[in-house]
Amino acid sequence: MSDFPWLTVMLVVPFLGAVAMPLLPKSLSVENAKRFALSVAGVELVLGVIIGLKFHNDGGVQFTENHEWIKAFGAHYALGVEGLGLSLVLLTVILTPIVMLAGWNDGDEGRWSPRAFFAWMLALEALAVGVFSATDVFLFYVFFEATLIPIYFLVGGYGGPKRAKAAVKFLLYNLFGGLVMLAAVIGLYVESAKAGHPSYLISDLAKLDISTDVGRWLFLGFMVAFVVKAPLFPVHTWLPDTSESATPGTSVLLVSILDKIGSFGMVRFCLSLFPEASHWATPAVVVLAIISIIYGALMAIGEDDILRLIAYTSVSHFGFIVLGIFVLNSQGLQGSNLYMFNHGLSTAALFLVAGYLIKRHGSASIRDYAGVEKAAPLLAGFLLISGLAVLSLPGLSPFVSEFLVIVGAFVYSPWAGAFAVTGIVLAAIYVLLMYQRTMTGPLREDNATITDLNLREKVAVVPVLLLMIILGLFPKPLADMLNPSTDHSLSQVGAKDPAPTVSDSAEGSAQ
Amino acid sequence: MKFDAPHLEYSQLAPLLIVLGVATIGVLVEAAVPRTQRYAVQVGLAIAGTVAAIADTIWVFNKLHPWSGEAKPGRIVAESALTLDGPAIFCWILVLVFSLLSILLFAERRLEGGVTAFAGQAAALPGTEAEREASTRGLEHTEVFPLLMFAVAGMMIFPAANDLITMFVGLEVLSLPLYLLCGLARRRRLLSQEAALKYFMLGAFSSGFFVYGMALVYGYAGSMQFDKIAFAVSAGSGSHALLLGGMGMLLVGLLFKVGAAPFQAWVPDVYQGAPTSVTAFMAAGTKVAAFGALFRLFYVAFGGARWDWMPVAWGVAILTMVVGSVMALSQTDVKRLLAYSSVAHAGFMMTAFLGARSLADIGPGEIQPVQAVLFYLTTYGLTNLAAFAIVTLVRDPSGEATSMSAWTGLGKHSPLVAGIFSFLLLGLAGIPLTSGFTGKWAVFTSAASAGAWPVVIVAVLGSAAAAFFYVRIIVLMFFTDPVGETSVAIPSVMTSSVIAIGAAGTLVLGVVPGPLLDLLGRVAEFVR
Amino acid sequence: MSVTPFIVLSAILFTIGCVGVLTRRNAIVVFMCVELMLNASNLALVTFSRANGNLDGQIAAFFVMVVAAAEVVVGLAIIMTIFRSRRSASVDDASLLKY
Amino acid sequence: MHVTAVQTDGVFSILWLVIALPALGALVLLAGGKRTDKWGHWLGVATVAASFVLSLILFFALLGKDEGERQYTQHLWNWFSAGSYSVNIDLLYDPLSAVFLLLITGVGALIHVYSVGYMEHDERRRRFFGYLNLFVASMLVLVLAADYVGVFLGWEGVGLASYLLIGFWQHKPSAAAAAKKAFVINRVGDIGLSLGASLIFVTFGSTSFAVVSAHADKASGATLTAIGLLLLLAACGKSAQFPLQTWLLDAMEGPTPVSALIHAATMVTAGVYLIVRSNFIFSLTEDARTGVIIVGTITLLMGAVIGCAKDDIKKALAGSTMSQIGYMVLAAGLGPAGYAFAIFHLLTHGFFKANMFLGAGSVMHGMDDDVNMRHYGALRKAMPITFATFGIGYLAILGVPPFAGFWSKDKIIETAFGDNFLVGMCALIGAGVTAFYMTRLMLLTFGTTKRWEKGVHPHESPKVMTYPLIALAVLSAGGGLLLAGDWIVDWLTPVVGEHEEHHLAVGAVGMSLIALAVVAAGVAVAWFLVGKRPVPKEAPSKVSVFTRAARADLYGDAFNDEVIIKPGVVGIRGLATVDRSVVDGLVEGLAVALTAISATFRRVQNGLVRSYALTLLGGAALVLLTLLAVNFG
Repeated sequence: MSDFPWLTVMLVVPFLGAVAMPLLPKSLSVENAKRFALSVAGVELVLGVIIGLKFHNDGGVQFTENHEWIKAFGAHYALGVEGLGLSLVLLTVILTPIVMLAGWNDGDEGRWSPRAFFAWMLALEALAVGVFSATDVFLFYVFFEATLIPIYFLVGGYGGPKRAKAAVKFLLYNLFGGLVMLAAVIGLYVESAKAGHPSYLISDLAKLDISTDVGRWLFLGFMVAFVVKAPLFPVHTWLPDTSESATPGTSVLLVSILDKIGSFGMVRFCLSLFPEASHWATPAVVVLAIISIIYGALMAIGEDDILRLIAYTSVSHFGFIVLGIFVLNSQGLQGSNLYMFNHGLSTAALFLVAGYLIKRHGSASIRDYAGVEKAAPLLAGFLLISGLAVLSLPGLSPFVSEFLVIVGAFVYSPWAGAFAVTGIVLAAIYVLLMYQRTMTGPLREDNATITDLNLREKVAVVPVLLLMIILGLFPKPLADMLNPSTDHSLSQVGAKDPAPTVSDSAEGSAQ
Repeated sequence: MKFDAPHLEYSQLAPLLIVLGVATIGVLVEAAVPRTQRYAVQVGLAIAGTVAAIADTIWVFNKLHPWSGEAKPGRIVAESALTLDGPAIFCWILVLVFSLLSILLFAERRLEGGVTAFAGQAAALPGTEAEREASTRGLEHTEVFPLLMFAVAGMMIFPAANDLITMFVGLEVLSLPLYLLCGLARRRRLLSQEAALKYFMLGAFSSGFFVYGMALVYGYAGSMQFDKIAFAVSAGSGSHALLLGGMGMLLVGLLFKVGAAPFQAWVPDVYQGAPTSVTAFMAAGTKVAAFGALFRLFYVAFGGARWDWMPVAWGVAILTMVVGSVMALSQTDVKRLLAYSSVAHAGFMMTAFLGARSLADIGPGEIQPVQAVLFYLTTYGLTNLAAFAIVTLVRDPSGEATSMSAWTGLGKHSPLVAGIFSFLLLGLAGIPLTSGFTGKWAVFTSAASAGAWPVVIVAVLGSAAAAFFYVRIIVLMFFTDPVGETSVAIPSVMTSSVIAIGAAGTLVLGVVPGPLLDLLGRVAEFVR
Repeated sequence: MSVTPFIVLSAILFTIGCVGVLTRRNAIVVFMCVELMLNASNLALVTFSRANGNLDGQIAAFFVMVVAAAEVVVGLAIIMTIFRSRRSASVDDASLLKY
Repeated sequence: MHVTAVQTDGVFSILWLVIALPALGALVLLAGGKRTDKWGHWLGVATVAASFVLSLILFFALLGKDEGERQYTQHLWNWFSAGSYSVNIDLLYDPLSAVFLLLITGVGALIHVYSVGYMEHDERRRRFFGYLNLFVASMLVLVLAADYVGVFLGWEGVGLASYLLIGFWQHKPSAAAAAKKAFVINRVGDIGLSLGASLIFVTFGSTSFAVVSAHADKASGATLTAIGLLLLLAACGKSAQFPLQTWLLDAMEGPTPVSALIHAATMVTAGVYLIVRSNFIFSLTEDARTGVIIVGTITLLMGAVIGCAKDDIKKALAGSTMSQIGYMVLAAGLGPAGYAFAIFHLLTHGFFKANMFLGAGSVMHGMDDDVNMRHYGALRKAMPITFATFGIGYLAILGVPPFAGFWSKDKIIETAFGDNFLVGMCALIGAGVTAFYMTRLMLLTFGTTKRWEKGVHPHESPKVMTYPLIALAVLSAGGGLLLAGDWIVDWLTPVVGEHEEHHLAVGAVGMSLIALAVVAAGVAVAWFLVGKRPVPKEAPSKVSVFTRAARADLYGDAFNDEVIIKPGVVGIRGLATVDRSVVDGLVEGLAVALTAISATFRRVQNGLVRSYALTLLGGAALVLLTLLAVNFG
């Protein structure tokens, strides 16, 4: 079955599910329609597990498909995943059903029917799978931009009071980034056409001999889009606004999955297609990333709206991810690759649990809560675990990635490491301050009615928490999947790890 | 003295002759057929004529063997007056298809309660007894169909012209009927008449420039024929100032028709005031004809002097995109907004114009400027026709409700129409998986290939700004609650099919643009 | 024969036409100014025809004249309707469509 | 010394179980929910007790080996790797971790038992035991890890447990705030550990003890100093050393067994452990050791001074803890001469301070959870067992022979004098102050007259609480035996290297006598100031500047407030404004500006056809001029 188009199937299944949603008979109850959507996501999850199991860690790009699409553009319908792509595809298929389950009733009060809500989510899942598995720049770009539309309607149709403005802001920021990237995509075509027959396949583009100046410009074009997407200071402001207005589930899909396109793109395109420019840009990007780490964390500390707070923590975390990528050594890059997955989990957990809380009391303001632990201990516990994951407590999965990034940054420059590491203190402050203010102290009177989690909510979040704990202590399956990917990226960008200052220790560890 | 009868390739010119013939017959029909039957006869005649012309054009097109790898370049016909090459014939097909769709819009009667959207009695004064009487008697001007056919003929001559005289004749033949059509709206007649006046005045003014430019170029090259002009340009003989002056003035005339800045002033007023179906036809058809002519004149005749006109073209492209995008930001009328959008799109198409390079520089399989612009014209025309068709559906008691405030909450009560319109807007904004994206990609690429990087940067930034106002309408329709008594009328199958074809085209050319692009890649070469 | 005087004359005529279009309010006069521009072109065409020694320019001049006549037909029709609706032939009065 | 351990075999392969048992206990208790309410606390006790038994078995097995073979490592699994960097979850069992295992599981088990009684009436007792088990497991990871990153895992694990337990009564805002403060300040320390580990990796290409110890001597002095100082920063956070000391006093918000176990006996000593464990680095860098000594000395004096002024019995003991850990850090900073004594004092302190904290808990238990010593007095009769055991702890901390503290503290003072007279003097003065505040505490609590509030009926605690007290009292009394025949020094030699002796002019015995005299002076001062006078029920407000400073924890919090927190809050508020108005405003402003430009230029489209003609003409002129300019310009 090696020729079986697994990725196409994974692309088509949720897409057909999304198309089918509005076509389901009107007599079908809303609940059953939601169940249908959930089962489609479930099938997708099974597919994801299957390709995860069939994947060979050292096998390079796998499940490849390649069909010519638009000959004149040199565009191909070409799919395939290596470790990083697969890990993010898996993240997508894991989180989508969880988000559906957790946000089961979030679509009920939207502008449109809950059916549409679930349909958009399935559409988004399909596009996300596409964007992480495209091996053709043009196809990637198409998916990249297309993902904006489901999110736009999910935010604009089902969010809070400021949703319309938030949706537009989200769209325009990302569209802006995307259009700048379009210029660079076009530039790649021009370069490719110069070299002979135009082709957008990454494998073909990587062979191009792009001149220094052109490479730098094109790199910048891609980078602008990715920096907006995986928001770094100073183009981050759309994220808190969007998260504030979107349903928590939407925010999860947005922050945990779609924003990863940015960091994923940096690894997949910036590093591999423009190695020279990547080296050239490193100092600036590192500085920007460090500013984002600290800035995002400080903003999170000062934030009263829980959802905005989480969004700012993500700005900080994306700072870490980008930092790890651009220090150009295996510790940093491997850390970032892991971070993309782990941040997806931890932020998803925090968004969902915070969403449970907000759903119960109707306010996202920290000021409106106190002592909730008394009324809903399990909710409090889950919030704490999620929070601890966000602050990268050892034993939970984000730690390994954050630690590696810090080590990588330190390898790059002790100063980078020293600045980045302040993020861990600030993270402790923003998480624990939020927890302290909402969950501890005497129970506020109007919080007494907050009920503890019900079975559905537990079932939705527990897998994420378990996954974080397991991957915290035993990240090997994930790390092994990502390691070849890391090595490959580094060899493409032509970076070598510096040797240790002393010792001939090649074995690296005890025994 | 001996007169030779001009040699005409009738079989190849047949599409043009069919259209002109149908137009003339249409005029006769007005005189001969009873008023009650005129509508049916005129519509039938126009549709039949257009379909026949399309079929014939495809037959002519086939003679270029465009489906094989070795496409023929085409030939010069009618005593060197017209060129029947790939771009020209493709423009014919486009113009004819767009006019067929426009005829369907023109013929729509359900929306106005049984009459067309054109004035019952153009001579009757607005607001008088005569007008009311014309209205109650259900009078309608069926002359619009022959007028449209004449305009179509002009649009076919314009991009196929091989000398300046023919080009000028084409220009006027396409313009004059349009001036009249603009003034024939049934509702809001003062606006309509004003649009006609403005279009006419400015159109005539710009024709003056065109003609004077023609004279200067003739003075420079000693001939009106493009190949001879090209020869003179490459030889470098004659007064360079004459050439520059002539080129500049011709450019003014053409850019006016295209609607490029700084010659765009008429576009918003005319698009807004004209009957919507006429606006749709103008936007789609005129653009094809004018860009076809612009490319032919400047690539074939002035190709050798491109270093002279390229800087101007850069400036015009940039200015047009900026003016179109920025001015649209503050518009409050949907038709006016679409007018500015059309200015912005003219700017995007101008970027392809900058892709002019010598053939040797174009790599195998690489996008060429003509290919790109023809593709863009196809996508833009289809999307635009459908969008204007939808504008005709959204109505309040006084007719079409084009004020944007009337569109709020449209998605609530008419999700299908609002949904399709949103899709079309996304197409105009150039979101992937719509034809707008592939089109933009093509024109920007051809500009980038020729090194016009600054223009491409402005173009993407302009696209971002443009996205802002398209999205604004989507927000208005979907994320705002409805106010007022706007309703969406149910059209007949004619308007519906225009919308369906436009939307389908927007989707199909967005997802599988390959075949059309490949086809254009084979034929998009001017015969010199 | 030097073409310069003729061309200068045609340029002057063209300019007068232009200026007239910009300054005159009455639609009919504006239109006449446009005709003046066309005729300036005709003069240039004929001059160049003579200078170049071929007839293309003169033929063109005829075409221009015919087209100008057609323009008159259409133009006067439009101006008439406007005049009848508004009781004014001033181009400045027709300014409902703006901004 | 080099870590050249061999793979575990035989009896040592049960090593992982020592951690796994309490971890399992924590998992069952925390995930099991209400079903485990009935028997959960006994499960908690059982897992730790079982771990203690295993630790004993391992200890005796290790004792049976030759001195050179007392290092075992157990490879569990590869944690993560990136490039050439690989971190394993490995356990290292050697004499140092062996004594820690016994201390943690032994004292831990006693405190678990004690807590069964202490927390009897708390409805969340099961969860308390879950947290305690979590703590024990994490602490065991900390001391067993064979890699700096492994240490980090335990390090943060105990931090988490400490956070959870300080904030156990989180309905009290003060407890919740204290918990957060502890965690955050510990995180500041973690900067040191993170960067330290990073620097170690950059230098050695690995963070495992084995590699680092094997190659430490090849690294440059500056690097080693930097590593040492970074590790010191980490130690300061965890062990409440200056300047990161402020959290410990607040941490007394937690239930008393927590204070005994975590904030006296085990967790707060992790910093000392880290320094001693890293002896292969500190031994090579005099500069870093100097830093350690300075930190230790400052803290031992600060803690002692703070202890003098506190009326809250637990806070007084907390000040004492700071001070005593200061002694340990000082000892560790003395290098090969002091490592063993640092650990020795750590052990004896673990015994007597746990003993006294539990005693304090017992007192509070009898006094309806009142912690103010001014409300105590003359409790010796009401609580004889508590008094007796507390008394032994008191004698031990004072350093009265033959109690445990005498042997351990004396050695530190002696070694300090051997290193530097000034440091020695500070240590000596510290001993005197210790005697003063401990005597004050004893007098206020058990001596003088009774000042109980109305309705308070002090009573002795149940057996489940007193038995652990007795056991700890025995250890406090006899802990000095560890030094018999220099056993502890020899035992630790494989880990910390050969012991260096300092010889003092006055001789060891002379030094002891001087120290005893200073202690006696401290006791006497306390007797005259506290014992001989009536004790007001309210703390007098007209007191000297020094007392006021000591009561305010020597302004550590005030400093943080003024210098870090207040400007921080202002700064963050300002930043939020900047984010809204400048960063976001620039982009939104661009949109607004574009719209404004658009609205302005809209006016140009004035509807007048002649003005359109003018633009057309202007455009034409522009086109022509450009064409000319390009060609002739």
